[in-house]
Amino acid sequence: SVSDARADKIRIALAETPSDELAAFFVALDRARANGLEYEWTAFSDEELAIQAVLSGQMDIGFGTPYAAMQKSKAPIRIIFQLSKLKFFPVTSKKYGKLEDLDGQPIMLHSRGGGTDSIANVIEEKVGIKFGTRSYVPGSANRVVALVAGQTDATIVDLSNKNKLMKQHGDKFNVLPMFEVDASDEALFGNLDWIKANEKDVEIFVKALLSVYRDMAKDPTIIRRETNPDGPIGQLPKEILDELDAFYTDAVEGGLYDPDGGGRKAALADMDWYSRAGQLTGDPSALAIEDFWYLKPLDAAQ
Amino acid sequence: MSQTRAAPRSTVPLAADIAVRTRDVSKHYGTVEALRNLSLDFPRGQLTSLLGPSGCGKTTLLKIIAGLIPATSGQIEVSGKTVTGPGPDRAFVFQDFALLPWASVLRNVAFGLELRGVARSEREAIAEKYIRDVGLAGFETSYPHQLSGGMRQRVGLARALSVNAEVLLMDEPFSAVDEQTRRKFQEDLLALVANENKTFIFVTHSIEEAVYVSDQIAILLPRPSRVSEVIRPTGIRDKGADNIRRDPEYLDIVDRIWASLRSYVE
Amino acid sequence: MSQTRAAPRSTVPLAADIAVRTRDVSKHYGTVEALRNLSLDFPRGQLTSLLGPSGCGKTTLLKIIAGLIPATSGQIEVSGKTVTGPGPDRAFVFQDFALLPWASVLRNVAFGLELRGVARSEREAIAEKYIRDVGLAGFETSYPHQLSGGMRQRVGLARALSVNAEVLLMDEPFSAVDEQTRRKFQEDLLALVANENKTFIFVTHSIEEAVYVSDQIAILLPRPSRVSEVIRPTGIRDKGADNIRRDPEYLDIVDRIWASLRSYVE
Amino acid sequence: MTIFGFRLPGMSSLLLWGLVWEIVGRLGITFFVPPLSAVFATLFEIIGTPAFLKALSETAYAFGVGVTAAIAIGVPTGILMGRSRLLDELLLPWVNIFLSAPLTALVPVLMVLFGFGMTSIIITTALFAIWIIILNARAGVMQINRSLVEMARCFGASPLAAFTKIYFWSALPEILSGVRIGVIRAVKGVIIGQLLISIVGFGALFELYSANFLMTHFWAVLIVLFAMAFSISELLAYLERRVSYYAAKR
Amino acid sequence: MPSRSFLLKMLSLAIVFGAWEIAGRVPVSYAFPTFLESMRALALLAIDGTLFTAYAETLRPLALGVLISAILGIALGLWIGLSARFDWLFSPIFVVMQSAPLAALIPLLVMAYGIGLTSKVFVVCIMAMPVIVLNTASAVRNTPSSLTEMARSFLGSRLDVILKVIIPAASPVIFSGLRLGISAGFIGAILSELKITPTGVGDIITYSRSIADYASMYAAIFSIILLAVLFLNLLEKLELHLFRGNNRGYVTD
Ligand SMILES: Nc1ncnc2c1ncn2[C@@H]1O[C@H](COP(=O)(O)OP(=O)(O)OP(=O)(O)O)[C@@H](O)[C@H]1O
Ligand SMILES: Nc1ncnc2c1ncn2[C@@H]1O[C@H](COP(=O)(O)OP(=O)(O)OP(=O)(O)O)[C@@H](O)[C@H]1O
Ligand SMILES: [Mg+2]
Ligand SMILES: [Mg+2]
Repeated sequence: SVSDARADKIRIALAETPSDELAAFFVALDRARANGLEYEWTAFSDEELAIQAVLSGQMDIGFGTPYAAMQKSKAPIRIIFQLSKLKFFPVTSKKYGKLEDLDGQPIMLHSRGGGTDSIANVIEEKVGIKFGTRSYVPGSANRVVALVAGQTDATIVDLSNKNKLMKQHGDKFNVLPMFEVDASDEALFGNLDWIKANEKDVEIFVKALLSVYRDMAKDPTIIRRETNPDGPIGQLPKEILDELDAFYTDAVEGGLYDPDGGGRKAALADMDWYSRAGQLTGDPSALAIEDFWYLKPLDAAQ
Repeated sequence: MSQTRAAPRSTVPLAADIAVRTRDVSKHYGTVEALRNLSLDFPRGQLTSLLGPSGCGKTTLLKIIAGLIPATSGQIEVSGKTVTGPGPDRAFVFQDFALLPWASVLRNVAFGLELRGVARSEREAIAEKYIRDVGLAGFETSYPHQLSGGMRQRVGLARALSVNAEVLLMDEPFSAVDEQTRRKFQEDLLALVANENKTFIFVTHSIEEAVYVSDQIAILLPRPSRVSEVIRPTGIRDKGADNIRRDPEYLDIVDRIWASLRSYVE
Repeated sequence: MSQTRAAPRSTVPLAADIAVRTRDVSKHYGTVEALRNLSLDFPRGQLTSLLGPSGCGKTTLLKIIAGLIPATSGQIEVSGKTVTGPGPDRAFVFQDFALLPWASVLRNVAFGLELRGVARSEREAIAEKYIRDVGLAGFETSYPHQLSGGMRQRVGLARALSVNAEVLLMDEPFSAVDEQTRRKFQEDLLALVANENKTFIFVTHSIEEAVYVSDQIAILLPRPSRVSEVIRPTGIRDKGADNIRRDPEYLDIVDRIWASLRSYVE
Repeated sequence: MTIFGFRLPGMSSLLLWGLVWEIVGRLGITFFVPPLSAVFATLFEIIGTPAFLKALSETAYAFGVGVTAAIAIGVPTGILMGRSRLLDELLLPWVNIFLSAPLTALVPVLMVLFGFGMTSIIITTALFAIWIIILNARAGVMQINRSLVEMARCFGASPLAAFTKIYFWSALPEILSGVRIGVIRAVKGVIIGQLLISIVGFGALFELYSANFLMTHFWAVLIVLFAMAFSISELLAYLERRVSYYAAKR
Repeated sequence: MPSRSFLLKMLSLAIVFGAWEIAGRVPVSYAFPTFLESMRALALLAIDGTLFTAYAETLRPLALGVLISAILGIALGLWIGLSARFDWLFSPIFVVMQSAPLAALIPLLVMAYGIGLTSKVFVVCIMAMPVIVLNTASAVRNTPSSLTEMARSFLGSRLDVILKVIIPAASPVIFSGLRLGISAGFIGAILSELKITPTGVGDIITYSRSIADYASMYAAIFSIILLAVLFLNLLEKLELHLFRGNNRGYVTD
């Protein structure tokens, strides 16, 4: 019956409104639905809300990297899939040519304690510099605007905004070379109790995600082609849809998506990264993967 | 000095005929003492006027009888029952008219009946009659702000009359009405007193009016108010409205009241 | 019938002494015609009463003279100058008191002076004097809602007196005031007329009051209002307030006015 | 406003402002003010799309329910508070707190208490509207002419009759202006709810368009929203005008 | 009876905080701290000075914006209420401003006015001004006509009538507009700190949320509300002080 079907639906908490970056995810959802997964989704304005929604049991699966919440909260939250890597790029005006030049210089970041903030922390540690004042402007797009408007000389932006910026104003700005990062930007997580109670659904879901990520690695244009024209992505303005192919080509090329869904490698990278970034406390080597990741569905899907 | 002269008890009718009785009523507004131990009986079927300097507490007494404000101490009985709040046996004509600014004259006059749940057609028929009686025919659909002061007052009067209450509490009901209309109203009032056994409690500042319409006149002292004297003018009304102005008996009573009022002012 | 009898022109003083002059004033409120071609002169240093049925347009006429509302047609002159708006030469006592609810009695009385830019200490001294004059000493710090109707009216009166205007427009200024106080005010009024050469335009419903205080009485017809008759009672005042009530001359004038008012009511 | 004896409708000045907008847009001063004509072109393009209709219905639903609840609860509460000292002393501090509290900061608490779905959005909407409605109704009652109340009691008005026939009408001008302000605030509330709680309805469209710098799209949705706020505010302003004949004469 | 009203206030506070404590202990959600935890976090924030530096940051755009909105808003409101022409021309603007979904507009503001104080003050003004203007205007229109007539007859200049009659008569509604405006200003200040640049209290909220320190987050929220309430109480005192006679008490008294 209808009501039974409802009860079986898994509730997914997105951390942003459906847009180009979520197109691959929705393609995977469509594939999962074809295999019998019933779902509904809600978009939240940021990942903290998605985390809170899962913490309070109002949502089953969420988007984000809830390491702080996993360590501090009593709820058994676990990550099951890495959706994207922390691919951010230090972009600056022509004043600077390498990371070392930024020693003592002001930088503009997303928000205190956020992803770009932790990148800045790790840069400081690895390169051995100290940034000057950190100012915060949420949204890569907004920071690009600030950069173009000359309100800052250095910031850290995401892949697609970096590409847009360089395409339009490549002559005025530098992308500083940076070390590889394997840690997660977005991951899929849920309450362990719920995951175990819904093992089958979770496996269908992870399997669909993995298949999409693998197909996409071979041919990024499948995302545009497989996008359901009546779905939330298909309904986006033409201006955005037209950019999808370029976006995913760039993303795959830039290594934004791990075709293996992260797994142990990502877990270790995350633990290391988020300890350095200050989100996890305690000795990194003492942290156990099982406290943060639940690998069974991913292993099953491989 | 007549300040403490008691009301001439012997002329008051039997207890059974007392419609409204106040006993040792006191009222304080914060530090202002408006009434102090005021006792007064209002015989049924008669018209009692309250005369007294402005601010002495006449409105206050009327409102206490109406059950609108509680007395600080003392007791009020209407037809033998202690007053605890407003009741259908009493209707009020307000000094400041108290009209609904958003309602037409017709609705305002019918409002007392509306509150008593009288059906619309019926109450409007009654209201129309009283609107005609007070000389406002043709203004049924006007709003209060389109009326002159005297016309507004008459609306309030018509409203009080239309509910047909036993006791009518009238707070300077004719103060803004012109002399001719006032005279007509006085006649109407006397007719009501004579024919319908209604009890009127009437506040006025006009000694002449009080003498002309009253069965008894209570003269109040200035704040804190008590009854200084009760006067029962008799036999004046029979002489006809047109002649009494020159009637020596009438003029004597007016002078007596005037003297009494004056005695404590100076 | 005296409906169209013209005012007895010959008794009116010379043009130079006319303080306020209205010429063919008409006023329409939408479809209601309040005044029609009303012409009347108000001699300087005299008190003119307006008598007429309620709703006939007395308030309207006063407001037009005050410059508060425009006449639909016709002309008003004060001291020879055409009225286009309110002026310092005129002060108004409002029928509905128009007190500021948020201001104390003292501030309300001083408000006219405040608007004229009189310094605080000075205007409060003046206001205090007038508060005493109208018998409200002790209530300086009260707010209007703590006063009785008559006390509020006296606040409005004190405010108008305190600005010391040449022409005083008084809309039923004593209607809520008790007889004794009223009598006192009437005396004060007469003293002002006699000593200070002020011009009063006075609306009242009391024929007796009009006869007692007026130099001339204008009787107005019901809506649309014109002047039906101008009466100049003379020599009455000299007889003293206490005696005139029984004075045949006084009673004759009252009767004449009464007859005149009545003639068109019936 | 009348020109040459002809009464201009209340909001007709918007045409003038629209013209100013068009000119600014054409001058190309900043990229985020596109010409109004371009905005309308986009508006007609997107207005029939399922995404738009879904957003409209989601927004209208949350708004409608929230506002109705705010009025239905707010007006009686305000009137009762103006009438009764006890109730007022109990509730006024809270009304003031919620009125002055930055509701945006409270949204996270709402989400915890009422979930992350429509309920919270509706409650946010209602919370944006209700306090001013309460406070205005209360203010209206507080300055009611006492004689009217006494008159009604004297003629035997039941509490309900006094409530509906005296208090309500006497406070109506204030109530209406409270409702008008409340409703307009609710428009803001529904969007904030949709942006901060879960991204649905117009909130989602705004987020999407502004993140992708689709300015004409952005303004097109904004215009729909303004139109919504306007028609409601005009309706209430019309009602206010109908009671204005006694508002200054109470 | 101040003690009674004080007791009532204490009682209702106790009920609400008690309910909060219980809800936190149940817990309603893992992200919902108890009252006592939040208070402890607040104390910590206060002791290490974070709270005060944060407020120094937050209050600047807030105070500036509120001040501008109050002065300009009341002036514009008066003007709109008094002049039909001005009403026609400008009141639609404020209706628009009032319904503008600011949260969505903020990114645009950032582009227009940068990330500094200007755009934050601007946000506060957009939030605070419309309600002040519209409330003032409607109160002005409802001034009892007999009072304005009186003032005119006593030769009040236009300015006198406005200052001494219209404003006091309209003051209850103007003040309720001010209250709303200021509260909206608080919303604007917080929104701009959440959305433009996380500084001040907005920063405490976002940061403690991102490190899942919910007690601190609630402590920050609590402190804003407290501040807003204190501020508005002050405003109420001012109103009572300025227009004492306007307070006619309760109908039931
Ligand atoms: N604002 C208004 N709108 C419409 N009609 C009005 C208005 N003001 C007065 N009127 C009408 O004009 C006429 C005269 O009113 P006005 O107040 O001048 O009478 P008045 O002589 O002062 O009466 P009263 O002695 O009762 O005070 C009345 O019939 C009244 O209905
Ligand atoms: N609400 C109130 N608060 C404080 N004092 C009041 C209040 N109402 C009346 N008073 C005071 O009580 C006294 C009596 O007032 P009341 O209205 O009964 O007088 P009144 O005899 O009707 O006078 P008037 O003839 O002028 O109408 C006055 O001194 C007045 O100041
Ligand atoms: Mg009285
Ligand atoms: Mg009049």
